[in-house]
Amino acid sequence: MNGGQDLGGMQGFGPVIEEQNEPHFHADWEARVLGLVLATGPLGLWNIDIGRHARETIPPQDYLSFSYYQIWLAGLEKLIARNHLLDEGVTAKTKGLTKLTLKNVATTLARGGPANREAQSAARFKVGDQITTRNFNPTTHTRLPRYLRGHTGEIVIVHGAHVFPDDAAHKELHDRGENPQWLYTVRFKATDIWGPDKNPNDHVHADLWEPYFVQ
Amino acid sequence: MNGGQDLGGMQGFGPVIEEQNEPHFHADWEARVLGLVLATGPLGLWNIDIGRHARETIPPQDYLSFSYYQIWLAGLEKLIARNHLLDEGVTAKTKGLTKLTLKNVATTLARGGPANREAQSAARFKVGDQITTRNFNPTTHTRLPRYLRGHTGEIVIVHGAHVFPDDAAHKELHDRGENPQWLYTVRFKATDIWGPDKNPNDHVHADLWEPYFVQ
Amino acid sequence: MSSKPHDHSHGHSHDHSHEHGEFSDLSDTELRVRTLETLLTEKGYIDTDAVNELIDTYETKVGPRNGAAVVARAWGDAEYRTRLLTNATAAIAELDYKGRQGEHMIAVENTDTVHNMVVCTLCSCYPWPVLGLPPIWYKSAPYRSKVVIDPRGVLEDFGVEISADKEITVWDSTAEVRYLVIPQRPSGTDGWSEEKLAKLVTRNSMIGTGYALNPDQLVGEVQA
Amino acid sequence: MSSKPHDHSHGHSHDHSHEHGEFSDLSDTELRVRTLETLLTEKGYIDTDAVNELIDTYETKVGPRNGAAVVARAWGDAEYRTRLLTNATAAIAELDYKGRQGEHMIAVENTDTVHNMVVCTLCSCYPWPVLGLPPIWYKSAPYRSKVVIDPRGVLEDFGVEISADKEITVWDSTAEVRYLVIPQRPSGTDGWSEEKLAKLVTRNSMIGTGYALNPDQLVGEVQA
Repeated sequence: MNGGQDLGGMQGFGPVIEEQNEPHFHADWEARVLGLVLATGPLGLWNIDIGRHARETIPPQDYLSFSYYQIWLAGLEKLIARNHLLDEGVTAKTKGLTKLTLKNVATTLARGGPANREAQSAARFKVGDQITTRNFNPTTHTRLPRYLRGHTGEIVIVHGAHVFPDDAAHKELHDRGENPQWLYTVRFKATDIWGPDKNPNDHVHADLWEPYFVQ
Repeated sequence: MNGGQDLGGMQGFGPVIEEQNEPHFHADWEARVLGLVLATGPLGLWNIDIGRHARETIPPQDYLSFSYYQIWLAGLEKLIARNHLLDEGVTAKTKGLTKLTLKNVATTLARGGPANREAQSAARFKVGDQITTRNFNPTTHTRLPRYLRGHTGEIVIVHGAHVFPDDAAHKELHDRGENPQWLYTVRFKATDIWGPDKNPNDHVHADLWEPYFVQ
Repeated sequence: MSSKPHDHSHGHSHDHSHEHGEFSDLSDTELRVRTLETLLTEKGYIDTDAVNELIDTYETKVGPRNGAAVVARAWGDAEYRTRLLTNATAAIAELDYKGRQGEHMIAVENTDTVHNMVVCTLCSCYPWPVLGLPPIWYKSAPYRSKVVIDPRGVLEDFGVEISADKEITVWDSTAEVRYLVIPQRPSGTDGWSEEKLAKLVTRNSMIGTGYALNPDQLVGEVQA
Repeated sequence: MSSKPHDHSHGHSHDHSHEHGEFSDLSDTELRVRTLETLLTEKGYIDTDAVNELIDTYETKVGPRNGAAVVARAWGDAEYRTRLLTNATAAIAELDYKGRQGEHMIAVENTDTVHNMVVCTLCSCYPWPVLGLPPIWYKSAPYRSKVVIDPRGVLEDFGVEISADKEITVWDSTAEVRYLVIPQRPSGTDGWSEEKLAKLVTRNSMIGTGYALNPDQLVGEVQA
C-alpha cells in the first residue's frame, strides 16, 4: 500500500541527523516494546508480513509523527486486538498458546525466521536479464515501493524462492499461504528511476519477487 | 518537490468524512489567517507559486498533521520572515509598499490574478496528440505530481501560454521570471496510471505545461 | 470492550525535534495569529477594515449559490449552456461572478455516461467565485489522496451510488484553471424557473461528490 | 530576531480527530506499554524473564562489534573474504553470528570505484546479528526517503566526501535479505591483527554512511 511507510523518494524531511553517543533506548518503555514484540512473535499468531502491514496501516500523519518504537507499539496493539488476546476470559491457555521462556530465548533468536522455501516452479529469470517492474497500487501489503514501479532494471542476484509477502500478509483475504516466489536482486540506474539529472554512475538495488515483474 | 503536499495516490488516510453544517471557519483565527493571506498578497512581494512552495516545504509530518489554515499560517510566516517584514526598524513605508485598503478590496478580488500570458512561441501540441510526461524529481516547485510522471495521455484542451510555476516560484534561484509556457489539459486512463485492475472507463485529467512533456 | 490502555487526548508527543511549525494547542495558534496581525498592522502592511472585508466577502457574499445560479441557467437555457461549455469564464461573468480563483474557468458536464469529479491533489485550488471557500474535506488528505486513485471509493464515502460502466473522470486542478461540474438535471423539473432549479443544485453536485437533488428531496433539505 | 510568537513545546494540536494511536505525552506511552505488558503477562502470553533476556541480548550482547570482527577477518584473510562475498550467511556463521534478521546475508564490498549504502525504505530492516539494533537515523524518515534519491546528499549530511565519478550503489532491503557493507581497508594497516583492524570498523562504515577509521583517527576515538 502507498502508506506513510513508503518513503523512498519523498522530500522535505530535512537532513539526516546522527545523534552522538546514541543510547540503545531513549526511554525504558522503548526497551519494553522491543521485548514485547520479540516475545509475542513466537506465539505464532502473525508472521513478519502481517506485522509490517499492521504498522504501515497506521495513518500517514501518525506514522510520520511517531517515533519508531511508537510505530511498533501501535502495530503490536493492533495485532493483539485483532487476535482478541486481551478479551475478557481469554488467556494463552484457552487459546492453546505456549509462551517463550527464558531458556528458549537464545535458540529462538539463533533460529530466526528464514524466508527461503522450496521453489514451486523453475526461475523465469537469470542474472543479466532485463526486467520491467509492474505498475500496480494495491491497498494491501506489497514490498514493491512506489519509486520502483514501472521501471526497468537488471537481475544481479537470484536468491531462490522466498515467502511472498503480498500473499503472506493477507491470510484474512485469501488462502494462498506463503506462496513462495523467486526472489531476485535487481539493479536500477538512478537516472532511470529519478530522471536524467541524477549522477549516471549511481544505482539502486532492491530485492523483488517474480510476480513484481511484467511477464 | 515530493513533499507532504503531493498526495495523489497515497493510501491509508481513511474515508473522506463530510462535516454536516460545516461552518466557514472553525475558530476566529482561521478567518484572520484567510484575511491576512489575502491582504498581504497584494503587497506584491510573492506570487501564488512562491506561496505554494512556502507551504509545501513544511516538513511532511507537520503538513499532514496541521489543519489547512495552520498550513496557510506556517506558509505566511515563512514568507513574512523571508521578506524581513517584521525586522526591527522595517515598515511598509521603508519598504515602499502600499497596503490594500477597504475601498480596493472588491476590485482587487474581481481582478484576481490571471495566469495567461502572451506565448513566446507556437504551441508544439494540439488536441488529440499523445504526450508522455517526463520523469523528474526536483526538490524545487513543480505542478507535475508524482503520480503523473512518466505516463502517456492525450491532449484534450489547449489553454494558451500560462505562467510557468516551476520557474515563477524560484526567483531566488534563477532569473527566468514568469517564463510563460503552453498549458494543456491532458487525459490519462486510470488503468495506465494505476494499473490494470482499475476501472477501464475511468480517467484522470490534469493541466500540464509543455516542459513537462518528453519532447 | 477495547483493552487499549491509551487515551484519546488531542495532541501527541514527538521524540524528534524540528525547528518550526510546532505549537501546543489552539490557543497558541490563536496567539500567533493575533500577534502576526498586530505587527503587520502596526508596520503598515495591512488594513484591519480591508482584512475584515476580505473575510466578510467569503463568509457572507460568495458561496455555492453563485454556482447554483450558473448551473440552473445552463439547465434552462440551451444557448447559455453552449456558451458555458465553450467559454466558462465569460459565461460565468455574465452573472457577474469572476475574479480571484476563477480567472480561468472550465465547466464540465455530467451525462448519462460520464460523471465528473474535481480535486486539487497538490493544494486546495477551488473555484471561489462560484463555490466560495472549499469545505474541509476538499482540502483534506483523505480526499486529495484518494479521489484520483479510487474515485468510486470516494463516492461510496459520500453515500453516492454509481454504475461500474459509467465513466468517472477526475479533474486535478494542477494549474490556474478551475473546474465547475454541471450536474445532470433531475427529472420532474420541466418548466421550473431558474430560481427553483437552483435550489436543487448542491455544492457537492458541483464538485462531483454528489448529484443534484430530486424534486422530492427539496422539501426540508438544507442547501449546502 | 524572530518574531514568531509560538513556542516549541512537545506536542501539537489536531483539528481533525482519528481513532487510534494518539496519546498526549511520553508518560501516557509509558502507561500504555506497562499496562500491555502486565496484561500479556497475567494472561500467560509472555514471560518477564524472557522479555528481559530479549532486551538484554540486544542492549549488551549483539552489536556492531560483531560486524567489525567479520570485516576485520575479511580484510586480513583473503579466503575468508571470498567466502564472505560468495555466501555471507555461512561465512558470518563461522564467527557464530546468525539468526533473527540475519537469516539471509549478503556482503557488499566498497572499492576504489564503488561505494555501497544500505537502507530499508519501507520499514527498518537491518542485519541484527552483525550490527545489533539500528540507530534512530537509520529508521527515520529523512534517511529512508533521501538515501535512494539523493545518496550524495546523505553522505554530505554525515560529513563524508565522495568523488562524483565514484559509483554510489544503494541497497534497499525490500525482502528478508540483509546487507553488510565491507568498507575499504585503510592504508597504513599492513600486518595489523584482526583485533586491531576491528577497531577501525565503525558501525556507519558497515551501513555505508561512513568510512573505516584511519589509523591516526583511532586514538581517543569512541567506537560507534
